[in-house]
Amino acid sequence: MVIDPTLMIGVPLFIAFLIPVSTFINRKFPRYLAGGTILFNLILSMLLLDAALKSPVVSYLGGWKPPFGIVLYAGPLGAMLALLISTVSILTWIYLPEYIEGGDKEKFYMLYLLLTAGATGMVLTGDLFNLFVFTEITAIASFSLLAYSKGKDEKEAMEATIKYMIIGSLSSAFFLIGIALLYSVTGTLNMADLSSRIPHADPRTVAISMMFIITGLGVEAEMFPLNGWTPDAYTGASHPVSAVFAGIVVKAGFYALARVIFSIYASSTGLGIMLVFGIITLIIGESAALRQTDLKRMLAYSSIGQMGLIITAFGMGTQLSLVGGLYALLNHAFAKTLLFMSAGAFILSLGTRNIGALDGMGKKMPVNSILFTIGAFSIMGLPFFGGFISKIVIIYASMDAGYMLIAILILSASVIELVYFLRVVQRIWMREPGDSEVKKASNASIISMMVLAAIVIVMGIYPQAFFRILGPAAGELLKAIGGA
Amino acid sequence: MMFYFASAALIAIGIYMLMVKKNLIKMILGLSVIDSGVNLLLISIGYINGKTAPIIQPGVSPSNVVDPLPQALVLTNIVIGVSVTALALSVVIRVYKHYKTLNSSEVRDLKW
Amino acid sequence: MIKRLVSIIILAVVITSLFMVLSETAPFGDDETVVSHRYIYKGVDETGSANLVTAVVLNYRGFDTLGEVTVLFVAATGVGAALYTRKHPVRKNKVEASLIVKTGSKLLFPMMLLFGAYIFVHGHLTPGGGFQGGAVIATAFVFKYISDTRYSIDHVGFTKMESASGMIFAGLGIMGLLLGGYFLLNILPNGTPGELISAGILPIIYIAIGIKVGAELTGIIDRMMGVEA
Amino acid sequence: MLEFLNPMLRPEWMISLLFIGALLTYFAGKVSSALRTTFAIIFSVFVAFLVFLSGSRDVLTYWRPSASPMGFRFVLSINALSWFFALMISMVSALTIVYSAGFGKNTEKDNAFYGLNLLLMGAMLGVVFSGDMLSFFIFWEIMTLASYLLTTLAGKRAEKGALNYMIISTAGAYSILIGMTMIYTRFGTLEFSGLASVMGGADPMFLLITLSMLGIGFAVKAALAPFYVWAPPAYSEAPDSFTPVFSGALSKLGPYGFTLFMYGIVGLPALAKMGTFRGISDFGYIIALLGSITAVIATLYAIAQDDIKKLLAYSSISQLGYVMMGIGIGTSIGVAGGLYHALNHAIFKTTLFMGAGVLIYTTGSRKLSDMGGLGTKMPITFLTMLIAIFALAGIPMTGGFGSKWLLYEAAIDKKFVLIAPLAFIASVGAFLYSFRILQSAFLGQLPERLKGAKDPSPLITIPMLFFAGLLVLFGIAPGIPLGIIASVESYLGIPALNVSTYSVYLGANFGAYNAFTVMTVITLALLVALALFFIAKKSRKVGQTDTYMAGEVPEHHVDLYLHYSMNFYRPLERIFAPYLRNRLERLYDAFGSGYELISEGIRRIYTGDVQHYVYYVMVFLAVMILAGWWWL
Repeated sequence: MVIDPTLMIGVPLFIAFLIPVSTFINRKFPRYLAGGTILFNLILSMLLLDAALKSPVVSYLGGWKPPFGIVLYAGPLGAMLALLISTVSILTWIYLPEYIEGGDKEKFYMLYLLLTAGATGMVLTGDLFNLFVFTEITAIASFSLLAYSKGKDEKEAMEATIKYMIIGSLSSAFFLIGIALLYSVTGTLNMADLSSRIPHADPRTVAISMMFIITGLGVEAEMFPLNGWTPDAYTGASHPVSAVFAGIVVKAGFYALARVIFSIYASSTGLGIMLVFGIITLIIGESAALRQTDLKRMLAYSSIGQMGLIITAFGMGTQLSLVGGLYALLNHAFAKTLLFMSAGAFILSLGTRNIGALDGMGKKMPVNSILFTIGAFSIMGLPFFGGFISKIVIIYASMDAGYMLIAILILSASVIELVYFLRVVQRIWMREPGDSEVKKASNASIISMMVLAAIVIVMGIYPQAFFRILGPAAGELLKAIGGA
Repeated sequence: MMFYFASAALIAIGIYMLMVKKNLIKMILGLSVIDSGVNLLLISIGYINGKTAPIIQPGVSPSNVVDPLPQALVLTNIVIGVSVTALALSVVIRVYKHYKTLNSSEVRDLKW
Repeated sequence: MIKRLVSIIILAVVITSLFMVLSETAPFGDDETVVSHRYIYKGVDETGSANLVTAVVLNYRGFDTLGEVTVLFVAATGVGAALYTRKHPVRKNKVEASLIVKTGSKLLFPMMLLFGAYIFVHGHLTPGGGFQGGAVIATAFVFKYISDTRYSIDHVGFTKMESASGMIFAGLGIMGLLLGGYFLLNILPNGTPGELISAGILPIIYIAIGIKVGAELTGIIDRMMGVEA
Repeated sequence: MLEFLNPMLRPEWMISLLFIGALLTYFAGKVSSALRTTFAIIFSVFVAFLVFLSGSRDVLTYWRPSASPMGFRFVLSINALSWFFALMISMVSALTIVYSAGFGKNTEKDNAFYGLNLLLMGAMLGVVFSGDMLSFFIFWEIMTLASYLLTTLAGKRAEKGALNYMIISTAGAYSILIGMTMIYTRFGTLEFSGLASVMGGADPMFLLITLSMLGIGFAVKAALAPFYVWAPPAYSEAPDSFTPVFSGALSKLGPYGFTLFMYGIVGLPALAKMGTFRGISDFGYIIALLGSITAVIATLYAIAQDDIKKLLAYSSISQLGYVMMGIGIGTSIGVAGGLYHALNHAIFKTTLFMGAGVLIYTTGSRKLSDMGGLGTKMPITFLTMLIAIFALAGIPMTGGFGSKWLLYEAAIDKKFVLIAPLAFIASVGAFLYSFRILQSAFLGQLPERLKGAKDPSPLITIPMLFFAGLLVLFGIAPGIPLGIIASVESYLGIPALNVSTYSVYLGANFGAYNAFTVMTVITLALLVALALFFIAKKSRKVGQTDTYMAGEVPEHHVDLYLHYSMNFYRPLERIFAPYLRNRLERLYDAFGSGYELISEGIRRIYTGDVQHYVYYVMVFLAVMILAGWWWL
């Protein structure tokens, strides 16, 4: 069996091109083609992770050695993220049939598959411009998925799409300007090559290019002043798309940002920016969520806050903080996907996003309510759930690195987070339900949510399994910056 | 040098359109203008004084051509720009259908 | 007014710094090629393509191009998704084109198709390539749309063509992986640079791209034409 | 005889038994409610028994997780201190589970109730058995989570209380986390045994900060002023069969934390380095002062309550204030008094909350003014609550007397002119409010609708009787608990109290206190009083309202209005009212709503206008570029 990271991108592209034709055979085909391909990716990424933990798997595109050709580099970190992406993708795939309405279904599955492939490419590529291309694939697929919504949500979906598109395209222009500046002083695009040439290049150009690239990628990573699109997009998107945004798009975007700062620039200034804006993002996000009455918007702000936490952890730039940050990243990807899914089930049966309508849902939709609660508890960082471990590690890492203020701010933000999540959870469980009939979520969607919940719980009670991967993964990022 | 200036100016004009113009179509045009500016920037970076297009044929020696890589990047970016513009315009059509306006500050059902 | 002032100040900061950085560190027209050095000096031998840009686009950085094709594909799909209406769109413009346009388009349509095909077939030899050729082909169909109010493309056929050409590109990549161990490896002989049949898989890819881009752009236009705004 | 249990007398066994039991119980409930309840009782009582058997022997267990990023090991240990608290906790938890089985409710929520109760018990044992700070913190968090979830089972009325409890506890837990990581980054170890040898050498400033950080977390659980605001609503709104554990066992973890860190780890000499006041450390003095202030404030609130659970909740806060006072003073007598009072409080407050649960179950109301005259109908409940109230008020013949006595002695011994009087005032107050329960619920006239009231099932009364018996036993033989406490003291490096079974020697200034003698004297005095009462009895039995209702049976609403429990201590309340207008709660509320206002402003950043977002991006970029230009 050839374990080649390119297959994780090439095969989905091939199948995506095949899907429009396959509809002529059978209407159901696109769904299963897409699902099968994602499953293939999932299996491949598992094998890839296994191989990458022993030694990085490198693939030269077209047989050209870097820096002349494009290279795909699957270290422990990239392989782990690829696995994360395929896992979230397949689970959302199981979940989604009843949550998308209207339109040509095959278009949805094509876009969905391409989004998965694009995000996988983002985490595996070793070439800066190729990163840009995959960022664009992911971004445009996200725009399209966002615009896919039909029916009564269409109005909001279109508004969200146009906002996201304008900000997203502006940011990608900045990303490209940054790449152009870097190319002008180094003459290369390969990441490893860039990092070896940057110390000899003009520091001012390098600094300015870094600012452009941070601005460009910070948009996808939901960094504070750049994340205006986030709440609108999450609110306007259909539920599976929100889940995919939180679980895949933002994670890949953030990874690109971290990769650029750590592996290319290896710059302490970059880390400082991440630290400062990460903590601001955290506090702004959590505070903005506090007063929300719209369930999905609340989750969106919470997502901003969590990304802030992850960015902060990365900004500290120690082995421990990276492990904590990656743990938070995994936890957030799974738990927030779970939350968006179960929130979607609530909203579908209630017909409104208003939190006030959730009264007593614990009695009407017990399973879904439990799943929502598990996700919420994990995000809050309560024991037995993944968030708890990540919080402890991050706090310890920040104290260890001497950032006591940061630790205090993170914990204060966690308390805010606790407040708004508990308000919802208590509403679900402690209020008396209304009279209206509710539609139960389908078995398939419940199963996929259960898998996510199980992952989150395993992360909480058996963290060693994850540390075994995260240790080398963090080491991979740190290698460039000099160990720390 | 002119080209650097022109590309910087194009980028500036595009961003200015985004920041000042409220019409969504003008904003998308702004994005297009930014894209052109970036493309010009890339091409100018690859330009080498007195050299010709990177197509090797009788009369053109390798020592006499400009850097082909930025041109390849521009090719990619043009396509990306086209895609974004097409998609954005079709979304704007739908936005207009629902909001009956193209004013960006009136398209704000989602806020806070 | 304050808004404009602020935006001008912000722009001044961004653009001045960009301009200064560029003119300081990469003076215009300076020879700064590092990686491209190899492309320029060995490109023709290694890829068999006389057009070095094509060599870079399709061979050295062919993966980017696959991504690029995907971007266009995603956008076309996205346009379709965004403009989806339950019943198939019916074109609304009832204004008849003038006789000159009608006649001219009838005359020019095959030539434009041919010219487009020429551009992408010769992509490895002359300036231009699949994207440009595809755009020209799409223009030909725009002509059709303008001249004939009832004209509509054959959607099924276009979809099939688009898919097949996309699969050819991705399939070539996978084939390279299976046969040579590298994705998008040039599995065909390079031939003599400068001839039409040369540069291995490059012409095949460009033909596929040309068809695909032509079909996709036409599809986008078709979608937009059919929208009631 | 019980040797076969020896391998199980290890902390990890007890905790995992409970955790597994929690799961089993929960899922057993899906099958049959009887099976579930049986499981819960078996697991909890068995583990309580194991704790009892294990004694204060030193047992250590290590577990070093592989691939952990921090490089630590988990330690569980049983030592004198942890055993003392574990005994208290397991006793209260196990018997409360037995007690709640007596109510025989059968709802879906009961599965969660028993499961969480076992989980909570395991977590509490985990906290006290922890031999390192990380497991301490993890168990601490599990404990908070489980108790929060148990509180939420009460439904909508507990909503606000539960939320506030969780928020403040979490803030407290995070404070502990910061203190813990500060210690770890300084000393590189989290194990208590290792820390005990190095913490003493740390500079006073560091000690002060870490101890304060940890202390905030413990103070929240101990409901010490100014962190007690969560306690009254949470204690009173939690399910009736959970409150005994909540107040009786869980709140003791606060004092445990203080004892452990102040004396077990930092140690008296190092505490003294931070500055002393009349021979005790400043830190301890502040704790003691806060404790005594808490005791007084909470007592004043308690006096004004008509809601029986709220009254007991404030009483809990007040009694915990006493405990903290003793532990803060930190002398041999002080710590002994504090720990002894903690034990007594665990027992009598559990009994009282159990009794309150029975009363609420019987009368269907939590208002004291809805009860009355139940003493004859429910003699066992009456008796047990009477004994508990005696203990609460510190009346001889019960354990409560001894512990309060020790606490007074400790305060007087050090001539604390502020603390000692506060303690006395609170004690008088305690007498007032406990009398209110007695009078309103058990004496007086029986309302018409409660004619059918009777004592509950033995599952309920046996735990209550057991606790009441313990209180009397401690009253006669204070040496039994104080002997254990003395060994705790010597474990902590504090001079151990000199005790024999019946008497306690308090040092040269105070001499000895012989409980048996006191008991005899008091019993004799009571007998004399009783004899006098019967000899001199001239009164005739009349209905309580006879005098002004002219013999008519009052109708219900009149009954309510004229109930003797309305405005029971009106004059007192009038005096204190100006000082008791919920100042602290209002401060917290103001902080909360202030922050809500801020966050309302913050979310307005996301205006929804895409142009504004473009501005944000551009401003960010411009600022970054300027900064980059400036740095280089």
